Amino acid sequence: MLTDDFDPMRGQMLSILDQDGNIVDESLVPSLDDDMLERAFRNMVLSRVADEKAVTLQRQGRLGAYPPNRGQEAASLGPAMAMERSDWLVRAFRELAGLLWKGLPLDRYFLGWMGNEEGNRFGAENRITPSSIPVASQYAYAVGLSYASRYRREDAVTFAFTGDGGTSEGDFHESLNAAGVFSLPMVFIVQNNQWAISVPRSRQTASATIAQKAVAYGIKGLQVDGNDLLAMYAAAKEAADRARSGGGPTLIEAYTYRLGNHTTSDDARRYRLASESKEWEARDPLARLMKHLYAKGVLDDRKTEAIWEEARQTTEDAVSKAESFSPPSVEEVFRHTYEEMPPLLEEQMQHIRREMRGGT
Amino acid sequence: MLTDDFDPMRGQMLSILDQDGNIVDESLVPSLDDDMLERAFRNMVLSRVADEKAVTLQRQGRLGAYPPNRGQEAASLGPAMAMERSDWLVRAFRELAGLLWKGLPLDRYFLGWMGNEEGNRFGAENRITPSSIPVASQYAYAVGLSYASRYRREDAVTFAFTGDGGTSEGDFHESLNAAGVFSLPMVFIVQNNQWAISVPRSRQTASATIAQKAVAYGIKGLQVDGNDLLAMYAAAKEAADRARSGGGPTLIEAYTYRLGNHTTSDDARRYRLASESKEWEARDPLARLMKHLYAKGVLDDRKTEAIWEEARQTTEDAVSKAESFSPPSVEEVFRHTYEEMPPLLEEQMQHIRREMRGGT
Amino acid sequence: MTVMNMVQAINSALASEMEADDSVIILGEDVGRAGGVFRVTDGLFERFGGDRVIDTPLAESLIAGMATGMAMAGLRPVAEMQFMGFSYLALSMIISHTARMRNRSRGSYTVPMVMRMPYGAGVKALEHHSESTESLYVQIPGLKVVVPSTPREAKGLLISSIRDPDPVVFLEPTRSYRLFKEEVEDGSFTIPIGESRMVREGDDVTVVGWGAMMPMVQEAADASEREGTSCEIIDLRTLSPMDSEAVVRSVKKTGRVVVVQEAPMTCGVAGELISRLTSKAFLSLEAPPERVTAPDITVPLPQGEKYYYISPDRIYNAIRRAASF
Amino acid sequence: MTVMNMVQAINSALASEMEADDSVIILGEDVGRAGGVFRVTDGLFERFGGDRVIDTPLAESLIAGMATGMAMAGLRPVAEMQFMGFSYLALSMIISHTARMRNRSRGSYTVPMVMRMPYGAGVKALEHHSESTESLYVQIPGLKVVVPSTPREAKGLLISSIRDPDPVVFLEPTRSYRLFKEEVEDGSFTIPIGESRMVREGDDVTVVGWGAMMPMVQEAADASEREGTSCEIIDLRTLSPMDSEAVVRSVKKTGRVVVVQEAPMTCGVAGELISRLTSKAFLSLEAPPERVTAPDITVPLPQGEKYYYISPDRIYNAIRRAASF
Ligand SMILES: Cc1ncc(C[n+]2csc(CCOP(=O)(O)OP(=O)(O)O)c2C)c(N)n1
Ligand SMILES: Cc1ncc(C[n+]2csc(CCOP(=O)(O)OP(=O)(O)O)c2C)c(N)n1
Ligand SMILES: [Mg+2]
Ligand SMILES: [Mg+2]
Repeated sequence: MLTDDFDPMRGQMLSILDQDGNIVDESLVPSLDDDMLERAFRNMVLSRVADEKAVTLQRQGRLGAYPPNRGQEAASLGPAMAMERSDWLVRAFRELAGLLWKGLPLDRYFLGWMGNEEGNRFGAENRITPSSIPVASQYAYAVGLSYASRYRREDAVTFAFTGDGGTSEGDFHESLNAAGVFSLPMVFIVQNNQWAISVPRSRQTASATIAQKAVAYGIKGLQVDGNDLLAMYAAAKEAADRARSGGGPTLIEAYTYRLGNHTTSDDARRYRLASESKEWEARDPLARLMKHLYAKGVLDDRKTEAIWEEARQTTEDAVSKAESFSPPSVEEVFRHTYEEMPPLLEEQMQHIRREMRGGT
Repeated sequence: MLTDDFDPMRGQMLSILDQDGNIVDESLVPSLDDDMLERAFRNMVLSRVADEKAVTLQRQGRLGAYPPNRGQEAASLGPAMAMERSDWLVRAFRELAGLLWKGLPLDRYFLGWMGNEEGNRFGAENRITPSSIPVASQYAYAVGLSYASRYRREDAVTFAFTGDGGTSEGDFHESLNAAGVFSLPMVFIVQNNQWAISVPRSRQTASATIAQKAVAYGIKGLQVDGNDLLAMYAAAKEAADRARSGGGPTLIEAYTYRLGNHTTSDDARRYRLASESKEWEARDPLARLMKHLYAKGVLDDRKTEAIWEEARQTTEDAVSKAESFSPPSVEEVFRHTYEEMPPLLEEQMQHIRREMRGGT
Repeated sequence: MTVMNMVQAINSALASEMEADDSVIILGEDVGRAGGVFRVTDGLFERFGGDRVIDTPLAESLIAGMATGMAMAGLRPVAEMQFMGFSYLALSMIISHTARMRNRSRGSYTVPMVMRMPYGAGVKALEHHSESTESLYVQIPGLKVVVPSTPREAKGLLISSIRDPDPVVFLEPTRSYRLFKEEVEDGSFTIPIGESRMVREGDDVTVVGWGAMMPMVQEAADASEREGTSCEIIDLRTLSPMDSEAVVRSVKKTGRVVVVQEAPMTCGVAGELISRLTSKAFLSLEAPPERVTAPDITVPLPQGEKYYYISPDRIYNAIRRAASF
Repeated sequence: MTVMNMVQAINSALASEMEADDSVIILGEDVGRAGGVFRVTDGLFERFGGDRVIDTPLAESLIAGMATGMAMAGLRPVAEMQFMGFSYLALSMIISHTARMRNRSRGSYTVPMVMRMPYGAGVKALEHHSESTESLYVQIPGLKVVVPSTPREAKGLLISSIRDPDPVVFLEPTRSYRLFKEEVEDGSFTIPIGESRMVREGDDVTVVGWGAMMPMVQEAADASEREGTSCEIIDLRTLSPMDSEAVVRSVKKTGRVVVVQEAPMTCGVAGELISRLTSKAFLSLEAPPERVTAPDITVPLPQGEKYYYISPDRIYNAIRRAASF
C-alpha cells in the first residue's frame, strides 16, 4: 500500500514522474492507457487555457475577481480521473482541471465567475457541488453526502478538496474526525500550494507535513507530489479503492504551488520571492506530463499544437456562450430563496420591480 | 524526556504509581517532598468531599445542575501542582481539585453552581478563568492569554483543560494549531474520562489515543495515567518547564474516568455498563495516593481521619458562606453588561424595577 | 388520540415520519443510545438502529454541515443541537450553506433538513442553556423558523417541517417540554408552516406571542378579561416566514397590540412585527404597540433570572397600558 | 490635517494608537506582511513588528478567541475578520465569551477588544463578500457596534473603540473605503461611541442611515429638497448602544421618518429603530415610518445585485411617500 510505503512522518512523499517527465520507479506507474493519458493532457491544456482566459476577462472587466489555477492542474485532475460517475466531487474553488474531467460545462464555469448563479445549475447531475468560498466549510457537507451515499448503498466515494490554509479551520478537523469515526468512503484532498493568500505554509501549522494530520483522526494519510499527474492518480485511485471496499477515509496532501496570484485582486509579489515562483515554474505539471508523453510517443508537435488550438477554440466558444446568457431577472433573483415564495418576499419583489420601473 | 520515552503512537502511557499505590519505576518518581504530598492528599480529599456535597445540595434543591468530579481529581491536581502563581489556569468545568490548589475559594465555587455570577468574581487575581460551558471554546482564549503573557515577558505558562469530547470541536483544533505555530508556553490537558455524556471515547474519534493528535500540530504529546497523581505531576512539570524555556506547547492526555454521572441531570446507567464503572472504582486516584502515602509513612489512620474531618468542616463552612450570599439585586444583574450602562439599559432596568414593585 | 406532553409529541412525530419514510434520519449529540438529554429521541435508536439515529462526535458545525450534505443528497435529516446556546457554532454553516444552497445553485441542490433545538429560559438552567436568540435565525433568508407552543402543535408542525422542501429551524421551548399534556392524534398529521394560530378572538387588544410565552399570555389575557378588556390572542407559531398579515388584520380590528417575546428586546422578532404593523396598519393604531421582552442583557444565572424572565404580570400590565392609552 | 480616504484614515488610527500604547496589538489573516487584503494595515508590520501585527492561521473562531484572551490579560487587541461573511465562524466565541466575560465574572475580567471587518455590498464582489448582517451583532448584549461613514469618522470612532473598556465590533463599509477623501486630523482624536451625528437639520422628514448608505441618503435628500421637502439627516454611527433618543427628538419635530438600511429587512436595525420610535414618538408620527432596506434574500451575485442594493432613487421615493402621506 502506498500509504504504508510512504510515511509522511518520515518525510516521504509519493512521486512517480520527476521534473523532466522521467519515471522514478516503474513499479509505481499506474495502469493508464495511452488514450487516457492523452485525454488527461487535453484536459490539462484546456484547464490552462481557460484559466488564463478567465484572468484576461477579469482584466477586461468581463468577469469578477478570480482565483487562478495555474500550476495546480494535476492536483485536481489526478483524483478526478480516479472517480466514478456516481462519486461526489466537493469543490473548494481551485479545481478547474478536475471539474472539467468530471463533466462541468466550461461555459457554466465562466458564468459562475461572471457573477451569475446559473453557473451552478449544472451541479447535481454531475455530482459536483458549487464552489465553496468559506474556506474548508465544504468538508462538513461532504461528510453528509458521503454518509448519505453509504446509507443508500450507492458505492460512491466522496472526494473533497480544500487548501493548506483550510487545514487550520475547525471545519477541517470536525469533518475528518467524523469521517474517521463513521469510517466513511471519502478522499480528502488538500491542495497544499504553499500559500494561503500571503501566509506561508510554515505559518499555517507547525506540523512538518499536512498528510501527517491523518494521525489525529486514525485514518490514512499520504503526501504526494501534486504536480505529478501519475502520482496524484495513483494515490487517489488507491484511496478510492480502499474507500469503496470499506476501508475508510484517506487524507491526501497534494504538494503543489500556486503559480499565479491568489486572486486577480492580489499581487503575490508583495509577500513572496520571485525566485521561489521561478523554481516552481520548472515543476509545472503540464510541461512535465507533456515531456512524459513525448517520451512515450503519445504526443508529438503536431498533435500537441492541435490540442492547444482545440482548447483555445473550446474556451472561446464557452466564453461566448457564457456571455450570451442574460443576467437574471428580478424573478430569478427572488424565487430560489424558497421552493414557494412567501407573501412578504412576493411583496418585496413587486415593490422593487415597481421602483425599478420608476414608480413609487 | 518523557515525551520521547512514552510514544502514544506506540501505545505507551506514562504511569508511576500502580493501582495499589506501588511505584512502577523509581527513576520516574518526581521530587515532591512529604509535606507537598500530604498537601496534595488533603486537597484531593477536600475536592472529593466538596464534590459529593455539591451533588447532595443539588438533590436538596439548594444548587443547580452539577457536573461531578469524582475519580478525576488527580488529572487536574497534578498539573495545578506544577503551576506557578502567575500561570494561567483555564477551566472547563471538571477541575475542582486543581482549582482548589490554585487558590479558588471553595465558597465561590459553590456560589457559582448555586447560580450566582459572584461565584466567578474571584478569578482574575488567581489567574483562574470562569468555568466554560461551551465545550473546548476556552482553548481559544487560552491561546490569547498565553500570547499576552509572552508578549509581556511574564514567564507564565497557560494550562488549559478540556474533555475527550472537547477534542472533536473545531476550537480544540484551531487553538492547538495556533499554539504550535506561535510556539506558545502552553500545556493543554485533555481529561479523557472515556465518556462525553453518553458517547464513548471510541465514537468520539478514531485515533487510537488523544495524545497522538499532537502530531497534527507539530507539538509534543503524552498519554498519562490520569488517576496517578505522580504521573500527572511529572508530565505537567516537564511540559511546563519546556514551555517556560521556549520549547512550545504540549498536549497531555489524562487517561481517567468519570465515576459519577455526567451531571446531576444525567443517569449514566442508561448508556454504560456497571462493570466498567466498577473496574475504574478500583483505580480511584484518591485511594491510590493514600496507599502510596501510607506505604511511605506520610499518612496513618489518625492523620487521615483528621484530614477527612477537616475537609468536611471546610466544606460545611464554604456552603454556609455561599448560602449566606444574597441573590443579586436588579442593579447587579444589569450593571455588568458594560462598564457604563447605556441609557436604554438604564430605562429597561427602571422599568423592570417598577413592574416588580407592582407598578406599571 | 393519546394524551401527551411535548417531549412525547415530538418523539411521536419523529417515529411516525421515520416509519413512513426511510430518508428521514436523526443525528446529533447523545440522540442515540441515551435518547437525547431531554429524552426526545427516546427509543428511536433501538427501533431504527444506529445508522439512522446517529450519535455524532461533539461538533455542532459538523452536525449542521453533515445534515446539509445529507439533505443535498436527498435524505431528510433531522439534526439536533443539544441546546440553542451551542447552535451558534453551527450558524456559519447554516447561513453560508444550508440556507443558501438552493439559491446558489438555482434549485439544483435543495436542503430539506430540520434543525431541532431546545430553547428558552425559565428553567433555572446553567449558563448558555437558556438562550432565546431566535432572531439570529429569523433574519436569514432561505431558512424557516418554527416554534410550537403545545404538544399537538409540536407534532403537527414538526411533521410539516420534516416534509418541507426547505431547511427549517425547529425551536422547542424547554420550559414547555413537560409543562402540560393534551390530546394528540396518533397517526401522522400536519399543521401548515407560515400560518399563525388564532387562539382566541377578542375586540380590545391583540396579544401576540409564541412558544413558552403562550401560557403566560393566556393567563394575562384572562386577568385582563376579568377587568373587562377583551383580548384577541395570536400564537405566531412560525417566525419565518412570519404571518404578519394575520396580525395586521387583527390590529385593524382592535387598534391595540401587545407583542410578547421572551428574548431581549433589540432586533428581536417583536420589533420586526411591530415595525410591519406600523407600516401596514398605521391608521388603525389607537395606542403605541407594546413590546414585552427581556431586557438587553445576558440571561442571568438562576438567582437573578426573575429580573429577566417574562411574567404574566408584565404582560397584564402591558395589556392595561395598551387598553388605557 | 491630511486628506485621506477611509482606508488611510483607519490605518492612521491604528498607527497612532499603537504608537501611544504598546498594549494595542493587531491580529488576523494577512494583516501582517501583506498589509491586509484592503491594505488597511499597510506598513504596520514593518513598523511594529510581527509580534504586534500578527498573521494568524486561517481560523476565525481562534482569532476572536485569541483576541478575547489577550484582552482578558490586559492587552487591547484589534482583530480583523477578513470579510464579515466569515465572521459567522467567530460568532459563537463572540456571543459566548467576548460579550459575556464581564458580566459572567462581575467585572473581574473585561474584554477591551475591537473586531474590525469590511462589510456591505455594492462592490460587485464574490459570494459571502457583500454581507451586511450587523443585526447579528447589534442584538448581543455586552457588545458595541460602530459603523463609520466617512474617513474622519472612521479614525475618530476607531480610536474610541480601541480605548473603549468593552468589546466593539467595528464595521467598515467596503464600498466607502476609497469612495471619497476628506481632511482628517493628523494626531489622535476621538468621536464618542453611542452618539449619532446630525448631518443636516431639516423640518419635514427625518432620514436616518449609517455607513455606506450616507452618501445615498444625502443624494436622495438633495433631490427631495429641490422639490421642497426639507430633510433632517441623522447618521446613526453607533448601532449599539443605539442613539434612538436623538432620532426620537428629531421625529417629534418632523413627524415623518425614513430609515435606510443596506441589510435585508427582517429583524434588522431599521425595524428596531422604528419600533422604538413608534413607542416613544407615537403621537408625533404623521405618517407611517418608512423602511428602505434590501429584500429578504441572499445578496445576489453581481449580475443580479441591482435588484438587491439600495439606490438613491429608492430612498428618494420613500421620502416622497413619507412627506406626502
Ligand atoms: C472562512 C474564510 N476565511 C477567510 C476567507 C478569505 N480567503 C479566501 S481564500 C483564503 C486563503 C485560502 O488558502 P488555502 O486554503 O491555502 O487555499 P488557496 O487559496 O491557496 O487555494 C482566504 C483567507 C475565506 N474565503 N473563508
Ligand atoms: C459546544 C457544546 N456542545 C454541547 C454541549 C453539551 N455538553 C455539555 S458537556 C458535554 C460532553 C462533554 O464531554 P467531554 O468533553 O468529554 O467532557 P466531560 O463532560 O466528560 O468532562 C456536552 C455534549 C456543550 N456544553 N457545549
Ligand atoms: Mg493554499
Ligand atoms: Mg469526557
